[in-house]
Amino acid sequence: MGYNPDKPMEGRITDLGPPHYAQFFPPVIKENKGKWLWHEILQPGVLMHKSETGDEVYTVRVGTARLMTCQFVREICDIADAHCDGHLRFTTRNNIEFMVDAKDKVQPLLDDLASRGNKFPVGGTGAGVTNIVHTQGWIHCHTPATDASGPVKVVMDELFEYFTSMTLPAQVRIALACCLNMCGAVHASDIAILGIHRKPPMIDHKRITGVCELPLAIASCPLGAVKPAKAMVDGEEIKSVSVTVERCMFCGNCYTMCPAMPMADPDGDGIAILVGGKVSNTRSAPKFSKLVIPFLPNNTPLWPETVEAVKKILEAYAKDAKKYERVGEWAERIGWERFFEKCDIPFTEKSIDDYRLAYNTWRTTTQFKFTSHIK
Amino acid sequence: MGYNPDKPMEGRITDLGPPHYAQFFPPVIKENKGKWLWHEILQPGVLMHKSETGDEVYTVRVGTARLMTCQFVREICDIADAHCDGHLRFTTRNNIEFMVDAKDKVQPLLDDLASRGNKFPVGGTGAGVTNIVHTQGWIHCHTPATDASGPVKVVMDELFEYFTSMTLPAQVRIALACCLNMCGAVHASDIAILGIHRKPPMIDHKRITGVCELPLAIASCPLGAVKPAKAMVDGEEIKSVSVTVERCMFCGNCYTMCPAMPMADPDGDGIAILVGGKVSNTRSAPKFSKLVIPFLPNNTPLWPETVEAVKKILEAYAKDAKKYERVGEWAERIGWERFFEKCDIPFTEKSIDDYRLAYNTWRTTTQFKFTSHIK
Amino acid sequence: MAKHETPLLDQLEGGPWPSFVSDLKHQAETKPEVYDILGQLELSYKDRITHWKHGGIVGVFGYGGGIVGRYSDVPEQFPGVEHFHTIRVAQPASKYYSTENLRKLMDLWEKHGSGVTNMHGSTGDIILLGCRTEALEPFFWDLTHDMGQDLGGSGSNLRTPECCLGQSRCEWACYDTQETCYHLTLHYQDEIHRPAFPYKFKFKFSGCANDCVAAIARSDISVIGTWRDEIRIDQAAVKEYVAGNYPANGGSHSGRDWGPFDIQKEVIDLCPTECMWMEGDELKIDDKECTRCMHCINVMPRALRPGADQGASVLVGAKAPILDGAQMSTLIVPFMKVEKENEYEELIEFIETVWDWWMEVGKNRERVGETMQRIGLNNFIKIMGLEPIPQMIRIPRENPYVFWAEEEVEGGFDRDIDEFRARHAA
Amino acid sequence: MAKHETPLLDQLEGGPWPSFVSDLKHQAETKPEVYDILGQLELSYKDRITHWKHGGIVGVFGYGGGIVGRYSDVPEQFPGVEHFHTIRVAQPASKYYSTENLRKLMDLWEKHGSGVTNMHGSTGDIILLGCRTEALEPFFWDLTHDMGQDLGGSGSNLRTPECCLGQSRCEWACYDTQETCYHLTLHYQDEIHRPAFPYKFKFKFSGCANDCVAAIARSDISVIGTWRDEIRIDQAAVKEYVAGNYPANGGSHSGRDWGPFDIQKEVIDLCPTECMWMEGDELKIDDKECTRCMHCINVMPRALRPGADQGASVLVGAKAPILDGAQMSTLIVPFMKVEKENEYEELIEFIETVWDWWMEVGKNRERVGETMQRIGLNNFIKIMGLEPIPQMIRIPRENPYVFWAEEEVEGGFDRDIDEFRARHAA
Amino acid sequence: MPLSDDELKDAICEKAAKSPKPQLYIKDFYKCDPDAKPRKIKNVANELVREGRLMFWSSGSTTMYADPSRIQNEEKNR
Ligand code: SRM
Ligand code: SRM
Ligand code: SRM
Ligand code: SRM
Ligand code: SF4
Ligand code: SF4
Ligand code: SF4
Ligand code: SF4
Ligand code: SF4
Ligand code: SF4
Ligand code: SF4
Ligand code: SF4
Repeated sequence: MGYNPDKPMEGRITDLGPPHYAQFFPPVIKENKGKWLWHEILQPGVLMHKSETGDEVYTVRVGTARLMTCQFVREICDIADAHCDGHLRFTTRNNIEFMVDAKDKVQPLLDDLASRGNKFPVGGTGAGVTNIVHTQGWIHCHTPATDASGPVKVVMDELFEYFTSMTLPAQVRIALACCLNMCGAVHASDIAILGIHRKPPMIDHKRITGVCELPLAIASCPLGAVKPAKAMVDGEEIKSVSVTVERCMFCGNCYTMCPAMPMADPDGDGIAILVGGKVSNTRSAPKFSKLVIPFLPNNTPLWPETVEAVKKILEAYAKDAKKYERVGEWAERIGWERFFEKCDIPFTEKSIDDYRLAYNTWRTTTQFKFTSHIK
Repeated sequence: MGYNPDKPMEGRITDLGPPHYAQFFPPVIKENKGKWLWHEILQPGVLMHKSETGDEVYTVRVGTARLMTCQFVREICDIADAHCDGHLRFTTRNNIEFMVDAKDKVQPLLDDLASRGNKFPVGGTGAGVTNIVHTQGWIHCHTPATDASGPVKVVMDELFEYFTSMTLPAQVRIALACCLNMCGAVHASDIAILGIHRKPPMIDHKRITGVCELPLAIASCPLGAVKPAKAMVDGEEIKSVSVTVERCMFCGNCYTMCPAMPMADPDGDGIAILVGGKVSNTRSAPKFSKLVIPFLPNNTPLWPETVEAVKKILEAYAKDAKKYERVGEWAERIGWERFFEKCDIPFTEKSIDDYRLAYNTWRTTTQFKFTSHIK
Repeated sequence: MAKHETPLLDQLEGGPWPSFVSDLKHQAETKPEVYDILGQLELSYKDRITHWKHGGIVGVFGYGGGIVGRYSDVPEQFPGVEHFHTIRVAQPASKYYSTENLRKLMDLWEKHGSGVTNMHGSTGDIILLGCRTEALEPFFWDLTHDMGQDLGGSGSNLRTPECCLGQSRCEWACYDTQETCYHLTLHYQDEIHRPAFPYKFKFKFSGCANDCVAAIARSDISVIGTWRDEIRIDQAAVKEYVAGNYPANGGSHSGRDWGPFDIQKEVIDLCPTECMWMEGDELKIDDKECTRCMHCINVMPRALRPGADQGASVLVGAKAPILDGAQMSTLIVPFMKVEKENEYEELIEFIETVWDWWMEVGKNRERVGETMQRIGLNNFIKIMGLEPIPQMIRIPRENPYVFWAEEEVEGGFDRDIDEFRARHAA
Repeated sequence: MAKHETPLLDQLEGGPWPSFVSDLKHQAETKPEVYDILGQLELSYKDRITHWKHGGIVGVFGYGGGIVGRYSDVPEQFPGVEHFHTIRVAQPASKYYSTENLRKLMDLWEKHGSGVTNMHGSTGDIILLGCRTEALEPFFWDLTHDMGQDLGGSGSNLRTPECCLGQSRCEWACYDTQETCYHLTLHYQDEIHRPAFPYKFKFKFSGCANDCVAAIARSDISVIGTWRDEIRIDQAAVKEYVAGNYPANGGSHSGRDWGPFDIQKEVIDLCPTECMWMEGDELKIDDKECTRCMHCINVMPRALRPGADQGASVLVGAKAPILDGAQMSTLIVPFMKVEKENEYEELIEFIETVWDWWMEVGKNRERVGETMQRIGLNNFIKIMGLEPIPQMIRIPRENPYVFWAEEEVEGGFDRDIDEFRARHAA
Repeated sequence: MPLSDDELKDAICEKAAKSPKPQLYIKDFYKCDPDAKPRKIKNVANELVREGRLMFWSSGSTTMYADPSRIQNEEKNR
């Protein structure tokens, strides 16, 4: 049996929801849920959790590209079958976790993983760089200003040693989003790679009537840059819209609401770098990321400028920050003027807020440092 | 000769500006300007400054009501003539400073001051309460929601021991303004006493035509609560305005612009208490004061509720804060929830910002303390 | 579908990090349409621009969420990706799998779709990338009938809820994030599958303030574990840490020589509330000043544990920047018991109070955090039937612009100007 | 004018703080109109409301500032205060007086006015409270002719500038606040006396970051002293402090027993930049990390002094809350030499650049800080002809909403949709 | 008086058929019965989808309802 297009409603099942998680627990997890006492990271990528029952679970964390094929998932399953009684999990940052219930099962697992080329890097724990939370990019989305999988690959290639080691002052969370929608946590990451548009939308007058509701397109613009307008299409006057380009801040919301307003452009699009966000409530409150490099070009396929920028920030931080200090905590301690200097990032007016609530970001104290910015 | 109303322009002099300050310097100041090395507060209200020339100047600081008569100023002059070679100064907070150039001249000066009743209290230095910066109130202004001189007198009477001693964790700057215009530094004071209106303006349709430009009155309202309207005056329809009372936040700007919109009211008006502001850039950046008690009545002539509120806050602070910690620094360290508890101030929704930029004041972290507020 | 030249993408096959290009190429050997994925992506790399059209109507019958429509803008060149819709399959809470389940799902996806996935999407779903319109219903049939699984959310729906792994493998979880997530996901199947709201709505559940699922930054309702009694201290273990016998921060920093462990510098001085101190070799905590930030517990996991009277803080309103700027969630209920015993009654009541109001007053495409901003926190608190408490704010207001209601003011707002003028000449 | 009963005010004659009521009563004995001041104030205390009318047009010929008109709304009861205008007399910089000067002024004021003053107004002027309209010109004549003094500012004028006492009696002043204040006051007499601006404009000058004239909170242009070399340390004096021989903070805390001085706790740990430490018994400062907050210098005035290469930071835009909320001044020029030698050329140029722009684009009743907010800091920086530097901001922007100018973007903004569609099917 | 389910269904269908906008947000249907709670409107609209009298349209981020004859159909536009 299967779907019968002639009787679509017959035998239809809906609203099942996800399967109950517990059926997928490895036995050691099932038996010790809620009983864990403490944990230790034995080596980069290998965690041990101790239960009050005396049980131990050893977790091996493995980086992935997130974009993966059925073939690849089957290979993961092969590994889990061979070592983990057919169980595994994915983390909230797209790593795989293979769990075993005894220490002596760890090394065979690690050896197996290592034997498979660059497919299963072990790491991503503790004071290092873990996987980059990211989005679709050119592989699937309609609004990206950059690719996702490609930049992630080249950045992780470059930062690989930080994935497989724990030498940083604290965990560093990198995220990438391919447009201002920021699917993910770019707005609250230690280092964020953000696709940005820099050209206002075009208007496809020929298509707009069919695909767009003009009032929605007009209302979509937070700055009121989209206005009703007339246009000539094939000699006929039609209702359309126009964009006041000086008011456009390239947010892309008009395109989201109206397919006849495409924005993407090979030269206009590129990457901005934001830093200093965090999510956890440890020590300091969660923080938003701050824009420090306004634009880097989409130099495919290796995005060298982006790779270099991320690396430079990471290494300046690694060198200078105190133990436990997240990137944002470090920048605040040393002062943002010093941050720009230490990271060797030219300061531009683009880092000065001019959106709503901007006054709150101005410096209303005499406290500042004499950096190279003061001539 | 003098002013001749028949020839007003004859012999007229303008734009002289203030006299040059240096002519009023006591000799020891004149000779040592720019040469001072260090200072010490010898006792509350008595400062000694040491010059690199070896000279010393002894300053005796005396509190005043600020509102003072010619008679009173002459009495000050008598003292300065007797002890200070005919020189004196006023501070930026309305205290008088008598300066002498030798230590042995201090005690006779202090004795003289003490002999004059409660007129010349010595103090206001160091970690204490100095004079209250304040405004006109009912003695002169047209927009006050409370008096100035009266509340200052009763609060200073109550806090007098803190004026004449240096027992607080840090300096505590109190300010009073009789309306939201905040003439002074209420918006940046450790403790601020603020006159507030709570009734929307009345509209004097009979007068409005003559005294008001309606467009200005309408434009004056930051919330757009003032609208054009018609009114009947003596059977005739005239152009006037109306106020949407639900939108009014009692800022008084309409009355500033239009005398036909009086706001003051015996029951509506009263006092709000704000705390935690500071001006100096020491340790932490300057801070705005925060509203913690939204309303206390104008119970003339002794404003007992206001006096009690200020004293309670001051004493909770005195008891709990660390050395050097200003009121706002203390509140931030212990957390505002704890501040309300320690000061025994009921928390009301009025302390929750709902003006522009308000989101910035919301608590966007899981960090909080379990105080009595959590039931 | 034939192979395309991919000189640009080929450069992404080297390097130590797993290569999605190599993986796709491998899959293409058995699923030739994947050559067109590679081909179109190569074209994007050449043109430096996306080649996908704006999404549109596709879905399975009766569902308003779970599928995102996608078409190629160069379908002639790459017919294999002409239709390339994504399917969001609801993931099991915290993403544990049996290989059996995963293999079955992969078989199904190879059968109906492109054979390419994201494990997982940013919201947490299993993302199946690339399906033709006509294959959607058959896939859905098999997913429900053969696997007993279902789609997740998209559009103006409740989105698939997500949680940290919580008690399943973490010693710090203050409530059962998985069970809560599962329960609410099932409870709100209708809201997940059928648009009910002015805009998207997200739940995320973290077991403690470390917030491993980034709830405070990414979810309209963020439920984050905490406790209200005392941090449990094992003083013997404290001594071991001080002696350097246990690695600080569970070994997180072991890759670098940071010198010997210094409890004063690494724990006490970094406590944001300054509520810790040593008394001899005993660590003391003034728990009533502690804001449960987790730092000390993170650093000394064998010595310190969250208190035993556990629950969660509930925060509301996080979102990405579109339109008016990003928001973190705001603390609304400092402490709530989150328990299966009463079927999460309190939490459900809270959620539905939010929804009932937001469905009514939220504007189209206005996230709940933006609606909160628009009406003000005070009004939101009133709507929620809560008392205003200082825990909801970071600082009291800095402006004097208080709105007073007429009934709060003696004598009300109405006054007689003539009477006033009798006492005050104009 | 006769005495009035003042039972309410009489209650303000006790207590240790000087009583303005007693003082007024005393003055009334020789200036009977002061009885009416007391009388009307008593009525206000009874009615709990002001009895002054909205101010009105009064002034001296050719001046648009310096006088604030005021009339009683109960003139029949209190004819002595029927007219009760204030006169703002420009104070000498930092308010030093000779008794000769003060006595003369008092004589003049008793002759022409009520005999009541504020020493001083919140902006810094000598405030003479209560003058009849017809006495204004005669008073002004005498003030200018007999005393060589002048009025201060009011209205949409430059307001009377004000300064801390600076080098005259303070060891920390990094420039001559008095001379600067005096010079600019004379330089801008026209702006002080004749309305030139959309709204009021204030200058205040503090010699260091302690900001004893509250410039950063109260002035449209705040000039605050600082230095750019190293804090001058006298290590011998440091030792005296450590030994407890010199009182901490110049004796400010001597009224309470805070225990022995602890340089670590009281100085080093409170330094906001953590740039201080002890090396043996020497105090070390990493001056390039110091933000010159003054704390350490305040605490150890005999050991530490500001650096020798001195100047000022210039900040712009402070104001009280009307209308859109209070503002502190924003750092615009981190360091400027402020010197009489070149007649304050740099500062004057700065001021006039601000004015030229603000007089053009500022709306009526819009303070310069509000105009800055309206056009954005970036535009303001451009208008000032300055380079954007991170010292101007507290934090970089948290939103991604950058405005790009067409010329910054390769290929500009104009694109051809048909060409686009040729490569991207709709 | 709130409308009955059937009355509400008809009101919603009529709105979907006649509104100048071919595709509507759920909120646009609220006016069909001002007395009904939003959830009720939603449930009825979804019922109409099941009955085939309305269809969903989604951009991925936002979902709308439309009369099947008026819906913007990418498949057909191609
Ligand atoms: C597996 C995972 C949860 C899951 O459900 O999948 C997880 C697991 C653990 N986290 Fe986490 N965290 C996980 C995502 C996160 C996130 C979310 C994110 O990054 O998107 C955060 C918030 C990030 C942020 O603040 O920006 C997060 C902030 C923390 C922290 C706080 C660190 C800090 O000082 O700010 C800790 C405590 C620590 O590491 O000391 C922590 C600690 C832990 C512990 C030690 C908890 C435990 O006792 O088992 C786990 C191993 C830590 C490690 O990897 O070093 N976990 N953790 C996630 C692994 C992601 C990955 O594959 O790399
Ligand atoms: C006389 C006066 C300047 C003047 O031109 O008149 C002055 C004089 C001194 N101030 Fe001040 N300050 C004066 C108003 C201010 C103000 C302005 C105000 O209060 O409106 C402030 C900013 C207040 C604020 O931050 O809210 C101010 C913040 C300071 C500070 C910073 C303290 C802090 O930690 O925040 C110091 C340093 C200290 O006291 O350690 C200071 C230090 C000093 C020193 C020690 C400077 C010196 O070396 O001579 C002077 C004596 C201090 C004392 O009274 O204990 N002065 N001082 C003002 C006296 C006002 C009065 O009569 O009470
Ligand atoms: C697939 C996914 C990215 C990914 O590669 O993982 C995704 C993809 C899209 N997101 Fe997202 N969002 C995805 C998680 C998120 C997240 C993260 C999260 O949920 O934790 C966010 C930030 C959190 C939040 O909700 O604020 C997010 C914030 C947005 C926004 C901005 C919303 C805002 O209020 O600021 C949009 C724009 C919109 O709704 O119009 C958006 C819109 C979109 C659309 C539907 C594009 C659009 O303009 O309509 C994308 C469809 C891409 C495609 O071709 O499939 N997506 N989106 C994620 C969903 C997968 C899943 O179900 O697991
Ligand atoms: C006399 C004085 C108060 C005092 O008792 O000392 C005063 C009195 C008035 N101020 Fe003020 N202001 C006085 C210093 C201030 C200060 C303090 C300062 O200059 O350092 C401020 C806060 C700083 C600032 O400028 O922002 C101040 C902020 C205001 C405001 C609010 C301005 C704003 O932008 O927020 C107004 C309202 C207005 O301009 O419409 C105002 C308006 C007024 C008016 C003219 C009333 C009005 O609505 O038109 C008051 C006249 C009272 C009267 O009857 O004489 N006054 N005013 C001060 C001037 C004396 C002097 O020249 O020395
Ligand atoms: S971030 Fe933008 S471009 Fe990337 S997947 Fe999300 S919506 Fe699409
Ligand atoms: S991109 Fe954003 S700012 Fe620009 S026109 Fe479109 S909606 Fe408006
Ligand atoms: S604060 Fe208000 S009432 Fe008081 S003097 Fe200033 S303007 Fe007048
Ligand atoms: S008091 Fe303020 S808010 Fe109220 S009507 Fe007048 S201007 Fe508007
Ligand atoms: S959020 Fe807390 S409970 Fe959940 S996995 Fe992270 S550390 Fe553990
Ligand atoms: S949890 Fe945080 S606040 Fe509480 S004691 Fe530990 S470090 Fe301090
Ligand atoms: S501001 Fe600085 S220089 Fe001026 S008096 Fe105060 S401490 Fe001295
Ligand atoms: S002036 Fe302030 S920042 Fe500089 S060393 Fe002293 S305490 Fe530290």
